[in-house]
Amino acid sequence: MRARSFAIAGAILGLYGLLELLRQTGIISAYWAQIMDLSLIITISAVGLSLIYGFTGQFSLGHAAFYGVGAYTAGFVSKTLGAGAPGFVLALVAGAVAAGLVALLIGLPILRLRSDYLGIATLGFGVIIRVLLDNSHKLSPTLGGAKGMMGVPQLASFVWIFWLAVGAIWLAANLIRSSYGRACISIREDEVAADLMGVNTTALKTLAFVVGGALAGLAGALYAHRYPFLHPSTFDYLKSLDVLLVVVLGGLGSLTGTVVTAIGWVFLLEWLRAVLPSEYMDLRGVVYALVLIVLMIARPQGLLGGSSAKGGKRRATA
Amino acid sequence: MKRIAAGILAFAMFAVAGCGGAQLGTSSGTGGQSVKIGFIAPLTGDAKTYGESAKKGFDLALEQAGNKAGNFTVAVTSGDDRNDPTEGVNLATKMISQDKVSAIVGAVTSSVTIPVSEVANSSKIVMITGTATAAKVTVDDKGARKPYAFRAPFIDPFQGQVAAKFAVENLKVKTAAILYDKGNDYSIGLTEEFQKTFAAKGGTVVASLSYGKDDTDFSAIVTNVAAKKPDMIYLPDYYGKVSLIAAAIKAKGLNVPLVGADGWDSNDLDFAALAGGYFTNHYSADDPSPAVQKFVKEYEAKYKAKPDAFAALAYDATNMLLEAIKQAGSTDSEKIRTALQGLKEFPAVGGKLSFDANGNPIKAAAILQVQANKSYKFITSVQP
Amino acid sequence: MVQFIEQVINGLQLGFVYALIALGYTMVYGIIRLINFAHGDVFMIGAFVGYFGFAVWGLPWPVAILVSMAVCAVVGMAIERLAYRPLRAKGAPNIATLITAIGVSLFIEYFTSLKFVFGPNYRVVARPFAVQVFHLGPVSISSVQILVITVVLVLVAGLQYIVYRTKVGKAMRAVSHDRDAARLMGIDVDRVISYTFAIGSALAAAAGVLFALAYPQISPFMGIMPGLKAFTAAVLGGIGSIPGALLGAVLMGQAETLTAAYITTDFRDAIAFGILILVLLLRPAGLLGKAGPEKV
Amino acid sequence: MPLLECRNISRYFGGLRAVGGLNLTLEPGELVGLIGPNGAGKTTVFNMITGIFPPTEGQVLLEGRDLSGLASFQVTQLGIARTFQNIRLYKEMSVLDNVRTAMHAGRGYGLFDALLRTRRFGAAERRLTEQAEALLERMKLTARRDEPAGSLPYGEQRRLEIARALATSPKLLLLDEPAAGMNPSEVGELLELVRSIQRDFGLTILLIEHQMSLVMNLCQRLVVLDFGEVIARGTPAEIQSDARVLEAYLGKGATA
Repeated sequence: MRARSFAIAGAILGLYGLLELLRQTGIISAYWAQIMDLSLIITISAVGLSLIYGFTGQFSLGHAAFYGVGAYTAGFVSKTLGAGAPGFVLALVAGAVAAGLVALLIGLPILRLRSDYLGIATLGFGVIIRVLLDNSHKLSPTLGGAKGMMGVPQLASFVWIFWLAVGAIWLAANLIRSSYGRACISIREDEVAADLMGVNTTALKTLAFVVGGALAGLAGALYAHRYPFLHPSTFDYLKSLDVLLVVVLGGLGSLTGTVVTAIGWVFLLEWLRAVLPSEYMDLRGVVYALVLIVLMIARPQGLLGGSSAKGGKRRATA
Repeated sequence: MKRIAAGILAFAMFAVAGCGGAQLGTSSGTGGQSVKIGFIAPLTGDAKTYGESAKKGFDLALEQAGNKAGNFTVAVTSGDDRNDPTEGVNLATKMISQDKVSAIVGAVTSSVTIPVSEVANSSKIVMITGTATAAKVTVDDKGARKPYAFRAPFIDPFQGQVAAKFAVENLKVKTAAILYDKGNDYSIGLTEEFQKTFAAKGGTVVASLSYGKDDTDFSAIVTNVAAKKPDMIYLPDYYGKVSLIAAAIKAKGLNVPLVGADGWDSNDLDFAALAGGYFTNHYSADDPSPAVQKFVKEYEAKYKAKPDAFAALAYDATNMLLEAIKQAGSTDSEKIRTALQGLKEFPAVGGKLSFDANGNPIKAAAILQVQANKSYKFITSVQP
Repeated sequence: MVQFIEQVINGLQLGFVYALIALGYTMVYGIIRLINFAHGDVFMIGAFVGYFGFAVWGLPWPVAILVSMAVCAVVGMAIERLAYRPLRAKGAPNIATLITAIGVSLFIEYFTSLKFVFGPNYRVVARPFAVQVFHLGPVSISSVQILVITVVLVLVAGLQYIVYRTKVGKAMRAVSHDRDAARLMGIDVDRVISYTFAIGSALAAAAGVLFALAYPQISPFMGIMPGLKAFTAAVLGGIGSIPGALLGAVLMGQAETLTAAYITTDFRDAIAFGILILVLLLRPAGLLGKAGPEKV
Repeated sequence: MPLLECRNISRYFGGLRAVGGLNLTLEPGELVGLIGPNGAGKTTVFNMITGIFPPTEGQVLLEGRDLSGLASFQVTQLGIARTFQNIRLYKEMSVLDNVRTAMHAGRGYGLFDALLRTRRFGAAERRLTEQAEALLERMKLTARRDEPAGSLPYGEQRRLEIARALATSPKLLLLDEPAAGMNPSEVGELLELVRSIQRDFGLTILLIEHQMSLVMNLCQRLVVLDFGEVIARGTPAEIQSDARVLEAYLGKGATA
């Protein structure tokens, strides 16, 4: 067990070293470096939704709102404190904490709702956050409102993004492979039964929602320091569907699936940009929708997800 | 084991994707006598129609120039930003680092053009937008010029000032109501400036009401406006929304002059509802200047449709860039920048253009009146 | 006071359009417990077909409404048949069907915005009649408002007749009450569900045409917001309940118009969805709905 | 002190009375059967005791402590576990994880131990896994340890439900029709199993069952419900000869 952990850690360190080398030498261009960073940012956010929906079964259509709260909070903190590593770290923490707090405030009341109603309530929450971002300049002119926010120092380098993504995945994996994770999955499987087996379902649903929201907030905070302009449209409720699609495609209850799909998804879109003639660009949306429908009808458990029970094959005494 | 395999697959995919892209990147380079230009516009998504118009203007300008800028053959790489700031950054980064463009024309909307200008400016690549009117396209957060960012349209504040001046001096109105989109920086920018200038000239804004980008029912705010009995209504928004609001105003039986901005300039405007309304624009198709006549005639011949403001401005932006490359005689971005900044009285559709210290054009605004027969009548020209 | 009455009439016009959309949501939810996300897009198709009817093919507007209703009835049945029924046959979980519905919604939006379908542009709708403004004392009311309110009342009366006086209606009520029992009684459940989609979609189509007449501009993405707000109205009134949908829609119309008129327009959508979340939390069964305990 | 005391509990669903004025006392170590025709309100009694649908009137006390106002998971943590008439396992989870999940309340580590994989986490997880494996061994499910619960045959699913309930370390075990759908030989095995777990875990058991052979052989005492009310109490022998019970069953033509 221990040997395997070291092997994985070594492999990740090696991968980082290789990628960093390729980036520094320019073999990976600034463009692909940017896409790589974006894919990792999306991964962090998708891992958050995977915890909320994939593992705990709480259907959320408002994930982009947490992403936005994280981005704006971090941007505000960073802009106020000015460039510098301490300010940056503080901004990242603030972004994650703010999104987590919002998740707590909204989650406590609405997580009582079941499946489809919860989806609609979170969608409504997403619309509300979008409207608030549009009017955010009334709170502080720094936030810019509908005019958008610029001037956030671009401090999120690859070393930050890579290791924070690894850290987020590691924490999520640890959470899932613990009694907390099993309790979350039991809620997804049968909430009433979980309750009757002594699982405090409200607390665990809220936990998953807060951790998932905080991860989205962290992703947003990184985005704010990697992309020079924040605009409410980036955090529109329709963007929540993108993350949902990643989690569903990756397979509900499969963390590996989520990570692979998130990275693959971002690269696939860029690849399509290169190969698809512009007159067929319009078809992208149609294909996207068809993939979702056909997938749901043919393989509701997701493209890569099998039965999540396969996790039981591992000894938990890692 | 399966999980480990999947994990390795993920990382492998990641690395391969990165390197695969890298190969593409190194293979592209600049040829001897050619110059690469990037074009960024929303070709899909909610701003698609603006992007398509801009692309038509861009294409026409290149075609007229025979795909040449001076002695250089122009190679174009264009991309769709879906009106998404994230995509805009990705695209600009791609064009600069991968395609090695010398300059970028675009983007179309301000929310994408601002981040694109940030990327272009920090990479020292010239960028000129045809249509983005937000002040922060060419200046940074603290108001300092981004030296590599230029634009062809006048900025939001100017149009707002002109409209207010025209309303007070020519229409002789005393009170005005404003309806604007609270989620649209263009609409907000115009509103703020109109309000300021209108008040400074002795007018009173009796109502300033906002709506959202998805709103279609304006009966409530129009009823409120009607109760205030304004002498005129200012509608600083794009043609889609303006058409709906004008229809609601008409249904309410409210009969006062409507005034707007260049966003009205489109074939899809509701001419019946807006007939008699005035708006500020970059040019008038009736203008006898050769630049305007050449543009309008050839545009109609090529696309079998009348040009709108997006097409005209993208056309101007492209022409100015081509001229700057020609004068610079180089594909070096720094030299192009110097040449562009130094352009004097360039004969464009929008008038004889020069750039001010902030990369904004110094030009006059035309006031046009909407006619029921789907055309515009030139009323007057207002100098800055 | 005069202004207030006019605002209430504005709200009625909006609320009545929402009501027609909300009825479709509530009927479908009542019968298969699905939030049919694509319903707002059927409404959009209805608006386009109606527009083609009176503006392009030159039909009289009442005929255009009927044609649009017929087309959308078929569209609604097709959506149910192709996308939802396979999932139902598999016994897929609720959420899988909901995600499919989101997919169908996106598909319709992107597909219809292709150039050879409706195209991405806004279209300005030229009304087939001149708008007249009537003055009842100091209060002004437009012919469009009268038209919308009248047509909606007629259609709701028709629906009431179908649901309570016809065989199809009885079967619908039976399936909605207990699907398995209805099947045992020899009711062809799939066919009844199909009819429900047809009727709901036809009403949405009528709403679409009226919407296009009242707010004369149509585009492939026009269905999203009215759809969500009508859904909110259905939840507010008590989803599954037809009178509830009407009540909820009228209240939504008033809430939206009156906040826009007297409080703020900045937070219009936020207020609509704030209401939704509050209703879900405080009275999930809605104003006229009945709550039932979950079977353990 | 009795282990469980139901004092005059009633439950209404929208004006309809499911159970009315039920009194029930269980002494530690008892094995009591709750029988009655379909729809008599037996499962409702379980639901009231476990707090899913708290009694509309009356109180439930566990070892003298009033359970009113407690959530189901709290009731479970105080020592009441149950199985379900229509099996409610976590179908996608492995057999082992089904059992380990029920030990969540006694996991012995906190969130940060889990997130950071502390030493305490490792030790506690090892302990949980060993305990769960012991339970599986006891229920003859060891061979199925890593299979998804949903793939098990019916009889094994029933046994897994009992294993899962035992994993919550209950004092009182509520079994809701554990023999439903079993063949006679399986019922015989179940009878032995229930007896042995009662003895080994020192449990008090309340059992709903339709299989009369099981009830009569297993229970020391029976309570008969009809239309939400107790119509008879007594030893199996007394109940078998009770006229009202016969009428309740035979009068309705239900199978006994």
